[in-house]
Amino acid sequence: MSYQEFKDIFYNGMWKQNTGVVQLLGMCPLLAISTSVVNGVSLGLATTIVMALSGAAVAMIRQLVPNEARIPVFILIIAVLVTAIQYLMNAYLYSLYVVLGIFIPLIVTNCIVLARIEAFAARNPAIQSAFDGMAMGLGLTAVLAVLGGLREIMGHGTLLSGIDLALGASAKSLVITVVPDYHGFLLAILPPGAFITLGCLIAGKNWLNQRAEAKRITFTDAIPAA
Amino acid sequence: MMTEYLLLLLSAVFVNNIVMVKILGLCPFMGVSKKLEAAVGMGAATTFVLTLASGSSYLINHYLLGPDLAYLTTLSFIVVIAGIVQFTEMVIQKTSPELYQTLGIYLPLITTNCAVLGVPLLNVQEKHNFMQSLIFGAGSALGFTLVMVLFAGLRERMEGADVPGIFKGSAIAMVTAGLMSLSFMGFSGLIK
Amino acid sequence: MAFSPFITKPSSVSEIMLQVLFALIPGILFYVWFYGPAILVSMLLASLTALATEALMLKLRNRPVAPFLKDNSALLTAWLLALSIPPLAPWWLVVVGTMFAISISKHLYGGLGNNPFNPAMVGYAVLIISFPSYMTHWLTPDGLGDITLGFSDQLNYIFHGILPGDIKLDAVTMATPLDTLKTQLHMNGQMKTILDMPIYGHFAGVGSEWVSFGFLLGGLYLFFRRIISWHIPVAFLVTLFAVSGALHLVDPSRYAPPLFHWFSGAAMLGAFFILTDPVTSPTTPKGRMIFACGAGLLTFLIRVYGGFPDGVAFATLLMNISVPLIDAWTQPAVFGRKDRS
Amino acid sequence: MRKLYTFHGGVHPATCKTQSTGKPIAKAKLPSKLIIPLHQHVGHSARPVVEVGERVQKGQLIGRADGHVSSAVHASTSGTVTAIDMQPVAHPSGLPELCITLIPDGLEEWLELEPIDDWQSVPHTELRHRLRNAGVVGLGGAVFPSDMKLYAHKHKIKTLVINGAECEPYITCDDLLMRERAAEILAGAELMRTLLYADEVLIGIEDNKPEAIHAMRSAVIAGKHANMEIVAVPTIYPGGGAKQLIRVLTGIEVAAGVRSTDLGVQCFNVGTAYSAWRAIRFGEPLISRIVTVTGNVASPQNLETLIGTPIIELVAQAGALQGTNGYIMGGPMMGVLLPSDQAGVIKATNCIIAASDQLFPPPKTVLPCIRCTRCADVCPAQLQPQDLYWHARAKNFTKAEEYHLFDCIECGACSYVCPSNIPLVQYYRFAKSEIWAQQASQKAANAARERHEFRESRLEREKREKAEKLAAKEKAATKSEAAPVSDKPDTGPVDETQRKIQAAIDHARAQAATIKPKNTEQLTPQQLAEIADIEARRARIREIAQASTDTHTRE
Amino acid sequence: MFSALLAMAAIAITLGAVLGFAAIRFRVEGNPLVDKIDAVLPQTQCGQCGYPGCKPYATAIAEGAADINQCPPGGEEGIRKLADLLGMEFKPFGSSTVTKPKAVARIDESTCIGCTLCIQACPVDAIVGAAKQMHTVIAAECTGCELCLPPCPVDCISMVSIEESTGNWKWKYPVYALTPSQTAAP
Amino acid sequence: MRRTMAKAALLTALNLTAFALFGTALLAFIYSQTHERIEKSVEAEKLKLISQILPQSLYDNDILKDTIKLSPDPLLGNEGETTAYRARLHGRPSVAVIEAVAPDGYSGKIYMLIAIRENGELAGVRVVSHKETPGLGDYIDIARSDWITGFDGKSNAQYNDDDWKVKKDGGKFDYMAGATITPRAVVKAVHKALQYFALHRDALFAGERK
Ligand SMILES: Cc1cc2nc3c(=O)[nH]c(=O)nc-3n(C[C@H](O)[C@H](O)[C@H](O)COP(=O)(O)O)c2cc1C
Ligand SMILES: Cc1cc2nc3c(=O)[nH]c(=O)nc-3n(C[C@H](O)[C@H](O)[C@H](O)COP(=O)(O)O)c2cc1C
Ligand SMILES: Cc1cc2nc3c(=O)[nH]c(=O)nc-3n(C[C@H](O)[C@H](O)[C@H](O)COP(=O)(O)O)c2cc1C
Ligand SMILES: Cc1cc2nc3c(=O)[nH]c(=O)nc-3n(C[C@H](O)[C@H](O)[C@H](O)CO)c2cc1C
Ligand code: SF4
Ligand code: SF4
Ligand code: SF4
Ligand code: SF4
Ligand code: FES
Repeated sequence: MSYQEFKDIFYNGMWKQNTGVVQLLGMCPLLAISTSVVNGVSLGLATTIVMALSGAAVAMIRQLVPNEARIPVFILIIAVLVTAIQYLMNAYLYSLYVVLGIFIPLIVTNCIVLARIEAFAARNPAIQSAFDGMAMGLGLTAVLAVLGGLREIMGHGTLLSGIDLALGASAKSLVITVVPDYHGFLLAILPPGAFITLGCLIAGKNWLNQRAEAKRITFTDAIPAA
Repeated sequence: MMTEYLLLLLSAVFVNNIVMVKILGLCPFMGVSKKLEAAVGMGAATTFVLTLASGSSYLINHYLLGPDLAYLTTLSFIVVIAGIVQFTEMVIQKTSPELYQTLGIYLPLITTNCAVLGVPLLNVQEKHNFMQSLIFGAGSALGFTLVMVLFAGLRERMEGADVPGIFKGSAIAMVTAGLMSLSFMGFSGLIK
Repeated sequence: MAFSPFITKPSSVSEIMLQVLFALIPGILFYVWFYGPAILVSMLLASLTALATEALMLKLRNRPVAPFLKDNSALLTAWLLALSIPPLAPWWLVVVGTMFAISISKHLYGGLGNNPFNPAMVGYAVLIISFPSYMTHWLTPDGLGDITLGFSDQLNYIFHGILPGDIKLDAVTMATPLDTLKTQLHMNGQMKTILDMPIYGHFAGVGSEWVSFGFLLGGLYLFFRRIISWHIPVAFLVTLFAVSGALHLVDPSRYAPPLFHWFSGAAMLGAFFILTDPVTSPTTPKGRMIFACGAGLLTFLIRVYGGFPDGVAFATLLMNISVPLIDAWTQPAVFGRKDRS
Repeated sequence: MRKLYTFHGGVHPATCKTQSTGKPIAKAKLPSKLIIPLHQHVGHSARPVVEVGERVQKGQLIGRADGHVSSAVHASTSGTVTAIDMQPVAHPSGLPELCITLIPDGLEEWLELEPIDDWQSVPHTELRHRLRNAGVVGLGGAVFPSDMKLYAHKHKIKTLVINGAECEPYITCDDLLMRERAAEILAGAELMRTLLYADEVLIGIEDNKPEAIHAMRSAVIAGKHANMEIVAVPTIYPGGGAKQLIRVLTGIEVAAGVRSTDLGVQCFNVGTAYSAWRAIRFGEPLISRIVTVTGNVASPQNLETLIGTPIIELVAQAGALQGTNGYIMGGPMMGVLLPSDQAGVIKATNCIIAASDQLFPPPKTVLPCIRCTRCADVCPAQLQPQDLYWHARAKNFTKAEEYHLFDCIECGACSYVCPSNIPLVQYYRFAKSEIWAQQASQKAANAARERHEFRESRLEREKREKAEKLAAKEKAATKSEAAPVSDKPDTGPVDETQRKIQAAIDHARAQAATIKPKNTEQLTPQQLAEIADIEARRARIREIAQASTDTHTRE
Repeated sequence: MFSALLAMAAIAITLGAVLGFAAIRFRVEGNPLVDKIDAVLPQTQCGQCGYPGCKPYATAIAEGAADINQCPPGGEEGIRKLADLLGMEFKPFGSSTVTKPKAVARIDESTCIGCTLCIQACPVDAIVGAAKQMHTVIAAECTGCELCLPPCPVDCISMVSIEESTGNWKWKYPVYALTPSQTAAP
Repeated sequence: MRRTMAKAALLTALNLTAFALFGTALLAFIYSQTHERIEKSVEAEKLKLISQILPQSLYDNDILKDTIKLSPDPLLGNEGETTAYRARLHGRPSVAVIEAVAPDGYSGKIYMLIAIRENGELAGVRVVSHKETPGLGDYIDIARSDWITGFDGKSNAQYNDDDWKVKKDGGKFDYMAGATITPRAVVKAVHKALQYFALHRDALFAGERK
């Protein structure tokens, strides 16, 4: 697998086909859990792991599955992986599990995992599939982080609250109070706020794309006709 | 008894609407709501799957798994649901090719429509009996269909609106979903 | 002058909006009479914010600013929002609500005429969900409370959050009559004893029944000027009356009389000024009736069983969602197609 | 009193009619030239039948009706044809059309006409034929060939409605016509009644024209017309729309796409009735009409104008004033702003308004639709103009059609009341013409698909046949090889080559044969006509070519 | 452990059986969608979409192998119709696509040698004529696909664009000065 | 090759079964390896919550083992059986930790853990879960404010029935203006729990210790 191929897959996952703001898949956890940066990033990373592993697993066994049993088998693989990860974390990484615990089972039904498997892993070799899963997962994580950050600032006026749960009590000092004496704009952390903020993020991406497009055009226009 | 069931149904449709309040099932909600007909079709398909899934998952949980095998709940539910969806997909492809095409990638994704797994899991969590499970499943699906159809109506109208360029398409749809969910907060507290 | 018709009837959007603003005045006068001038401050604040936000959004959207600022619709949104916020609300509350209403719920959809949701009510809903405690502290009508705030004290509270001396906020504010009724019923109070409380007047709250009466007058003016049609106010008020009346007959100790519902909260304002917003309500006569009946029913349900003190705003928003479908399904028969389609 | 019905909506713009009713109808001066378009009616354009330089008489046929729906065009006066070319016409597009330019010789020398004294005894088909050849078309605005509207099965039609409503502001041509020539209008109505086998004739006139009503009533009595009634209808725009007038008079609603004759009514304009009568009784073709010249002119009045009179010359007669910035053909509600003041008056020209900023202020700022539904309140077609606008603006034509775009009669009442000053009708016209264009291209696509599929199947068949033939031949060949056919074995190779050559020739012939019939089977009449045309051209070319070679050989 | 295996095996066997059965029972032959798509395409048969004709392109769309924005003769309206039919988002033409104004072929009659090659090339039989005789394009039936241009040995065929006349004139989208971008709207 | 229906069904079934069995086996294995550790973690978590309202100095027994099931009682507001934990110091009963439900919160039930000393004094109260309005009614949650610690040390002996109300209604308990329904519900529920304790004190501590 060439460097370029890696780069394409990565760019695809992080920006061009970003699950959160372009494909609009896997939105339920995205909207439900992005109430703070820590929550968002934690879920994003957990999803990334599952996506990478399931991509690889499916790519390896895809030839063995008849068409009509395709979806059940794929989903079965995801479910097994997720449940296994959930139990393992619960047992051996308990403190992290407390933060992520409720989110992990949700990954099973995150559309994006199956969507990616169907669209990519079912047609590509294992390494690429694993990498694609990872890129897509990281793209999602990025959106989750931004969304979580925005909602946390607007809703509570803080950033990184709850980080102590993930990194231990000593991390408590990392919590940033962005706006002191903040009244708290509850809407931002409620479902409507989640939708509206994501809507604005999508618009933001459109804006960046538009700007890039405009730049590209003026650039090529500037080249004198040979 | 009857009132209790009725309240459960109404609560599932309006007060605890699966999409607007519980934030489940968003991908098809966003993806298949551009056209009214597609929204109705997706709603119908989901209602069928969700009701069936609620019933069968209750049976599996109650008679096959029991408390000892609780760790298989997710696994067995999702496999059964995937099977039901695959079956539905084949039937739709045969009987209504247009619907099949419109529902596109969302049809197999009913499997991962979080709502379809979420509702059976909620049934287990709330310790619903068989009848309650069915009603809750059907109610959630009806609520899903309802908001889908309303949302599709809004989106069709918005096609003609002078929406700022960068908000055209999914961005404004998101904002609309947000304002819908804001409105649905008005139901809160109606049925506790 | 390129296309026919080459003549037009003299009328304009800005004049229509102006008439509606004008029609609000009786209600506002009663408001000032009973609660003092604080509401005027909110209205001014909201108006300035609305105009500024409108201008900013128009600039961002690359649209001409002047003709739209002159259409008065932003002012109307501002006034209606200000009227539904407690007059003593801190200044930033008014500003946040108005900005949200104008920018998100109006201009993201393309501004005047394009928004599916009633901007003022979106503003109200956002505020009551985000800042419920500020949104439930209403001024006590003059003469009812122990203390009455002067204008400068009111200003001081609105802009600095300071009350004179050791007066507590609770001393000059109260829950609205609707809210109080609900709280008391929650505590197993009896309807009769509750309605005998000093805050209640002939039909509803001492002050608010007059304010509602003022809005009723203004609404009738709008009707006679043909700015609104009768369908929405009548269907809304009749539904509210019928449902509340029926339940009041069944159990007078738990359900308030229908006139109470008419003259408390935002019922009159809603019937004539909010639900009638042409942009966000159906356009067909039948559709308007369905829309308003639905809103009446929802208002009653939310008031009596729901989690919010008043249901008008949420009922409006919920019915706004269904407007496109209502419109589509109530298309009147076209000339010559009466029995065919 | 007859029971009158009402229709939904309608508006009451200022009528502005008194300016031009003060004077009787005058004859317009003979213009310096006449520009007569060959396409003044709905349907196919007429075919020119004169040549440049030809002298024509007044009333002479200069354009023959061509096709099923078409109408004839005549010389409005005697003179010389100086051009047959593309000229600006009274059409909103400003695009030129084929026109015949005629320089009058001032003699007004009539062609010999063929009057009919006793039209009752003439067969109906003959009457209709005469109307067609006289170029009689609807003068109420639609310019539909009248002979086509005058066809009905016996006892199918109950009511003939004659439209004298004239609801548009400014226009008074029908008013004056009714005041001055009532008897002839009624005679025309009688003729139409006969052709349609209709029972009653109802003549609707808006109650703001008491003189016309009086004149017409007197004429009914004087002419002893039975079962014919002059009905004063309320003044409301667009009460003169055929559908609206029919509704008011009979209660019948004619939807778009429905023929009114199927519901037992037919409607004609008073001017049409008058012209039809002149055409049958006196054999006069339609070469002039009454035109109201009003607006920013010194003496607004009605002029009996020859078809083809340049607008600018017509207005000059009413006294052109300073400040005129355009000419509207028709009324202010439905008329079109003429792109050129050089264009000639056509049969549809009922009124010319010289526009100025005082009369018609420039359009006001257009704001978005606020869904106030004032437009829906006044729409006589009971449409939801705001929805039509919403979809037309978004170019969502399917939706616009679903909301009955084609029931819109483009009356402009909606735009008139819109507080946002939206040019609503303009959007509807845009949407309609887009949809028509789409339908046309869809039709073309379907035809293309059919022909393509036909061709594919034909190629398939040919391939198969060829393969079969080849197989048969091979079979024959093997057979012949097996049997000792030849008694001259030495000539074998020669024979073989010859056979091969022959086969190639055969093959080529066969191929030519398959090509030849290609595209000459199953042709439509139009195609045949086109081919005939082409063949004629070829024959001519061949002749010329032949002639040149002939001369060469002779030398 | 054993009961777990048993339970899952039971579920899997039942489901698998049902699915396998359904796969055969509800097998779909052909794709009726192709005709629906084909009906929307302009039938120019020009091959600009990269497929040898409209039907093959329709098939490719139905199979998901082709995008909906590849047919220039169909115009944006065509894409919009396809998007509607398939429930997809409208997608403008790529920057490399050029849409030309509608045109028809015309044979210069004095140059034509009657070789019949153009007849064989025309996909919709819009050219008439016999061998060694002059050929003519029936303008009303010509789709403007330009397929007849290359085979002509004497280059006698040219494309003439269809000019606007009062017959095919269309009312323009209303433009008014005040809200410029509205006129540029959808 | 045309597959027969039966054959297809069988094939699919076998395939699915194979994967299902493999997955199940994997899960079962992981489960068997982890469930003991997990149970321990869960108990530790519960202990952490209880220890917030139950000072370490007051007990020396394994309270998670020393439990008793309480059947539904209007005074507790519970609908099903709940668990009470019993703390003992040197073998003598010291504190009972009981679960109580306030049914009339602003938006639903409020679940609480109430620790009551053997003498009827409150050792502490915590809200375990609630659906009160964030930013308004949620000040009962220790994460938002320490309002709930106001119950520490209160008892029925100290306050009479009229004192068990929020100050606005003439009682002794604080509240936040604009949200009195929530504290009313909590105060009422705590008051009732104390009454329950008074009635069932002996039964609560009865039974063998483990
Ligand atoms: C959407 C909306 C909600 C309102 N909510 C209430 C409310 O909950 N209760 C109420 O009495 N007044 C409410 N009002 C304000 C009333 O219109 C009026 O201003 C009020 O009756 C003032 O008197 P009060 O403080 O005695 O209620 C609301 C207004 C609007 C527009
Ligand atoms: C809005 C509208 C108004 C019209 N007003 C008149 C009118 O006032 N007088 C009239 O004769 N025709 C009027 N017409 C034309 C009639 O609809 C109809 O075409 C005509 O009466 C038929 O007669 P004809 O074939 O003789 O023209 C109007 C049409 C429309 C759409
Ligand atoms: C959206 C909303 C949410 C509310 N949530 C709560 C709540 O969670 N707890 C509460 O006690 N009151 C809540 N209230 C306030 C009550 O409606 C009521 O006004 C208040 O409890 C009466 O308190 P007071 O007597 O201090 O005025 C809420 C009000 C609104 C509008
Ligand atoms: C009768 C009438 C009622 C209106 N009601 C409202 C309203 O309730 N809320 C609001 O924001 N604007 C209202 N408007 C103003 C305007 O229609 C509104 O701002 C649009 O929704 C903006 O697009 C009203 C206008 C009229 C004419
Ligand atoms: S009159 Fe104008 S503003 Fe009013 S609904 Fe009709 S189009 Fe819209
Ligand atoms: S122009 Fe059309 S839509 Fe407008 S009022 Fe007339 S008929 Fe109705
Ligand atoms: S580009 Fe369009 S018209 Fe041409 S062949 Fe392809 S589908 Fe047909
Ligand atoms: S004549 Fe030429 S351009 Fe026209 S359809 Fe035939 S091949 Fe195409
Ligand atoms: S993540 Fe919930 S439906 Fe896709």
